[in-house]
Amino acid sequence: MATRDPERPVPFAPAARGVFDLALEGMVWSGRTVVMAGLLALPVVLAIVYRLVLARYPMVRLSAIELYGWFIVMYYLRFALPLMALFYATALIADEVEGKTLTYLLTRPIRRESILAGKFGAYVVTTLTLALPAVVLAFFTLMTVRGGANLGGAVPDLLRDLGVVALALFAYGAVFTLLGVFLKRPVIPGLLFIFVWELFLPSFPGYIPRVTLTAYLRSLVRHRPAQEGVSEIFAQVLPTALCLEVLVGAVVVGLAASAWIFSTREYVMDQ
Amino acid sequence: MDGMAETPLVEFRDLAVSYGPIEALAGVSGAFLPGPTGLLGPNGAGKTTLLKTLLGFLDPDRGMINAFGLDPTKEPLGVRRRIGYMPEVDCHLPGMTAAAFVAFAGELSGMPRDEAISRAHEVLYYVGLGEARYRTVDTYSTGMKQRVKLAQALVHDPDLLLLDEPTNGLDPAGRDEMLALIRDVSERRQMSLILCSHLLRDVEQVCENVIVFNQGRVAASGRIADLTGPRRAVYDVRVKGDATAFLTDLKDHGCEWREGEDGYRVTMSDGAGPELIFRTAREAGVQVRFLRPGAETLEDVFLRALGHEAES
Amino acid sequence: MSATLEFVRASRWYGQVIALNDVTTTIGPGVTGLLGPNGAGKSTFLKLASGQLAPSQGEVKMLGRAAWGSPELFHRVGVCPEADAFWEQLTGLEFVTGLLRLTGYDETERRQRAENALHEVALLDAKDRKIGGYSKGMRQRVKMAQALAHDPEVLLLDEPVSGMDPVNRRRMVDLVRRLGRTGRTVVVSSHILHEVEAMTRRVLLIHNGRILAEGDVREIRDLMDEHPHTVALRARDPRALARAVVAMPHVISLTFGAEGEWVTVQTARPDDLYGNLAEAAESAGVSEMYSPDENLESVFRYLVAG
Amino acid sequence: MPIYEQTYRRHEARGPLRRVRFWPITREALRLILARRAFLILLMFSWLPFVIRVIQIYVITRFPEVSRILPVDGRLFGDFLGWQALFAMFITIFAGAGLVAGDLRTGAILVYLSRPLTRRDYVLGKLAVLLLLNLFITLVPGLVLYLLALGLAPDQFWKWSLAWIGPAVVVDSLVISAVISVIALAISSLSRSARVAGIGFFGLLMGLEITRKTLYAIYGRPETALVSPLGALYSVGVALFDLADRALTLPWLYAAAVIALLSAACLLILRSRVRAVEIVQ
Repeated sequence: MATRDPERPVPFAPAARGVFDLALEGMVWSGRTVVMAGLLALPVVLAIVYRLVLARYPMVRLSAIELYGWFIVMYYLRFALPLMALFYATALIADEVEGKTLTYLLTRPIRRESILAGKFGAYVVTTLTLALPAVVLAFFTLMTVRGGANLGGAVPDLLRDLGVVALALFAYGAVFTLLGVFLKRPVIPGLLFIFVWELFLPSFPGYIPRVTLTAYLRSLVRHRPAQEGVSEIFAQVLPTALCLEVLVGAVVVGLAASAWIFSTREYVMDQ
Repeated sequence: MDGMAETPLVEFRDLAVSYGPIEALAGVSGAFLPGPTGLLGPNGAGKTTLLKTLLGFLDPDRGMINAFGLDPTKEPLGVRRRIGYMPEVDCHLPGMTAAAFVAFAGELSGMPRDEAISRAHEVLYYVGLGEARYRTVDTYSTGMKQRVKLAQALVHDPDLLLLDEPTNGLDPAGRDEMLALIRDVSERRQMSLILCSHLLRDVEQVCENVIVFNQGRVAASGRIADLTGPRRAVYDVRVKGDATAFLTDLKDHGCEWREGEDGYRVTMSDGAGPELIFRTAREAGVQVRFLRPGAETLEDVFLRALGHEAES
Repeated sequence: MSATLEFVRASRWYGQVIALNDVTTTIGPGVTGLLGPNGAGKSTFLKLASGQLAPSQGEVKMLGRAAWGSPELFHRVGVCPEADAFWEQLTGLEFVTGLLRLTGYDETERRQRAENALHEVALLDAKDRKIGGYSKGMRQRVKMAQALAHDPEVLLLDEPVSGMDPVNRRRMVDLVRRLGRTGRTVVVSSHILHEVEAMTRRVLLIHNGRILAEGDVREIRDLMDEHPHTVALRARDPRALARAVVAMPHVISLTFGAEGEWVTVQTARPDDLYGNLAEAAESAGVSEMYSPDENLESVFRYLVAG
Repeated sequence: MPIYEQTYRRHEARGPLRRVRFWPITREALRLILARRAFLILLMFSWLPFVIRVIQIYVITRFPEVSRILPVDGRLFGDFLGWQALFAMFITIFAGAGLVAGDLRTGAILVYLSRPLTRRDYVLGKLAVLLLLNLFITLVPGLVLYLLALGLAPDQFWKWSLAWIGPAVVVDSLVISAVISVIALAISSLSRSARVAGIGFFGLLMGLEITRKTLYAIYGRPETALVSPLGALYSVGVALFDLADRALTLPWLYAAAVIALLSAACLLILRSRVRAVEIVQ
């Protein structure tokens, strides 16, 4: 490592890496991660039940591939990933403020951007190591049903889904990081965002779905599970290029805004 | 408070209480007589555990405890009704004004609402928070929060007050006023209390009897006067001017000295009186500004009882 | 005495509450005691000095650079916050090495420095235990360890000994005095007067966000001496004592206590009274003498009353 | 030495302990939560569906033929209460996440438990807060809607065959309010941070709800509703108002059993978590 230069703050990368390790330690081994792992593993359990029961109760209305598609769109993209992002990302800074441990980081020779970067890095690593294996497990559990003839063909689907899952975690992560840095009590607004904004608006006609992340994420995935009622009629599919542009844009803008707010805000931790 | 044998308010014999694997109290016995009693010991010595067992929060592993003749594990409500508890932790309810909070505490103690409200105002005036009683407790300074905690312990006029580190985090002015308040509650209002603290001077200023705890055992107990009776004449001295010559002269005269809480603690050589101090001061050219016969303070009792370097 | 820390007409308010009001002072090497009741502005003063807050008005300079917005200062500044807050699942060693990493040290040097710091605060044997299991005194000491592990020139300590029992308090007082003697600039805030007096002579009295008095404690006490003092004395022969005292020029009044042993004297020039009281005290057998106006607490209360 | 007036008298009244010991807890908590503007806004929005339904009933009375498309019968109330359940979740989380978690974190629980109060009083007091708030957005609008319907459209409503709707509204509202309140309180007691409790509550309820939908999508059997508390709640609604939702039409006894089991589990959690001393393992 370069020798320490007392005239300038510690360079961005090593500082972020230091915050990353500290944050990862606290984030991964907390009891909450067990809860989140449970949340992500639920589809795998259902997939296993589906396989076992299939032998004795074959009249199922969803084939294995359809069920897998249902999980990706209905479970992961619209529920588990946003909730996990809300759970971790709003707390990146809020936990340190509430626990009054932020002072230790603010009194180190590092720029505040590297604190946020280190924390967001820890968020990404934690959530990816939890989410990706769950999706892969669900995929293989379902795809190996009835001799797995079509397994080879479906793998590109899996890779695409893993990409979209990662993108979703980044996008929702950036949005909720911003929410966590901006609002004192980000949870209720976050829940309203997930269970009202992202749940209902994507099924509206016209341009309205474009203000939600779900519409873009859903368009990137090739699965089109049967949705009930009205949302069936208006489900739009947006061009892939546009979706990638918007999602990556959301990540960049979200993180930049969070970094700016975090760097200029004073944290008064009264006694 | 004459010395005739009064029935103790609280009695405990061979009491052992543990939190999971940690044995907080390892068989302690003792009693709290009416009037003020000190409960002394370093942080984590088991003082708070005893208070919480008394309130029926913890079930003892073995041994007996009773308050006002009731067993807290069997009749916690009966015991708690007659106890006012001032916990060590901040325990106000966010968003509530002091008046509303203290009245609420009164109601929780079984008082009818309007009686609780009028009592709350009366008690808040008594603890000196008269003007600030309509502000929310979050805006209070640490000193004022301590007084609100005392008020919520007093509002239902208990027979026994449990004060857990009442002067914690207070500045000198705040500490003196809180201790004056506690002395007033105990002397003028005839309310018995247990003052649980690790600050020695506080206990000295309020209580006659003390029980010293350490690592879950009773290290010493009895009247403070007996525990700290002076063996050799000891004086607390403060001088104005350069004290080094004065101190070395004292050593030559066979006295020992060490740095005390406020000034030097001089242990006189046998037979020597305070005149030696004045004479040595005059010869060393310093002014004696403060002289007080310092009985062995509780700190000495404390250290001796704990075997000196107890890691706390 | 080069100024390590400089406040130039610095003020700070939160909404309408003025926390620090037009403060100008300079602090150099050695230990400086920051003294004031709770809520007087001590914490705000330290937060401005450590760049955690920007002044609403005026300037706060640390080592020649604006404190706010210059993170590089923390290579040379160590801060011990007041809150009892930790990452409970880390061990003492992990806590200090983790923070040293954010100060730019590499693996080996981090571990070495962390162990030295833990040794300095007598926590080396507890280095592998989780902070969650530490006692109050040990937590306060590991907080000090992270502040001094990178050998900073400046140390800002916010109530380092509050809530500690005598054994730990004395250990911390000695540590601060040792740090002060090595030429570092140490600012210690506290509301417990005799602790600060034990650590240093140089004191900054702060109240309602303003600097009330500044300088050597004795200077402040001498300032006190220009004002009338009442002195209470208990003597074997109070009448003899009274006869001697009455002859002194600046005695204003003299009263006898109810039980007869006590004599209370009020004097315009306390220095004179104490100066030539020694013979009379010796012959009259004075065994107790105190004056409510005599300790730092009274200095404080007197100046605060204003 | 500060001088204190002699107003402080020893308070002699030692009346018997009031029977209803928990009420002050409820009253004060309500007073505090209703003082928060954001909460009042949320409460206002929760009454939006009520306004829509009133318009619907009014339109039907003016243009009777409309009632063929939008019939005014049990289904109107069933759907209405279904929507209110979602609002109830947000209201409950806003008010309830910190109800117990906050006390456990700040140690304020000592204020309660050092008093002549049992842990049961404490739980009842806190539960009543959520129950009343939820009933305010389910039972109250539901009954008002029913009376309004009777008043505005007596010809269609004043029929013996529709007389069961009133009691059905009461039962459904009580079930929704009670279940959501007790689950939220139990989850609030499981954590020391209101944030975690809030997210945990939604994660659990919505997660199980999606599981139910998945299982139904696969097996098409209504019994799958028993997997999710919300599913059980909706099934009760479907049964009471015979709504046309095949995924949730199952004998109401099963749903009632699941709900009873769930509530008992929550009360057990509360009993073990609400204590004055943190048992440190």
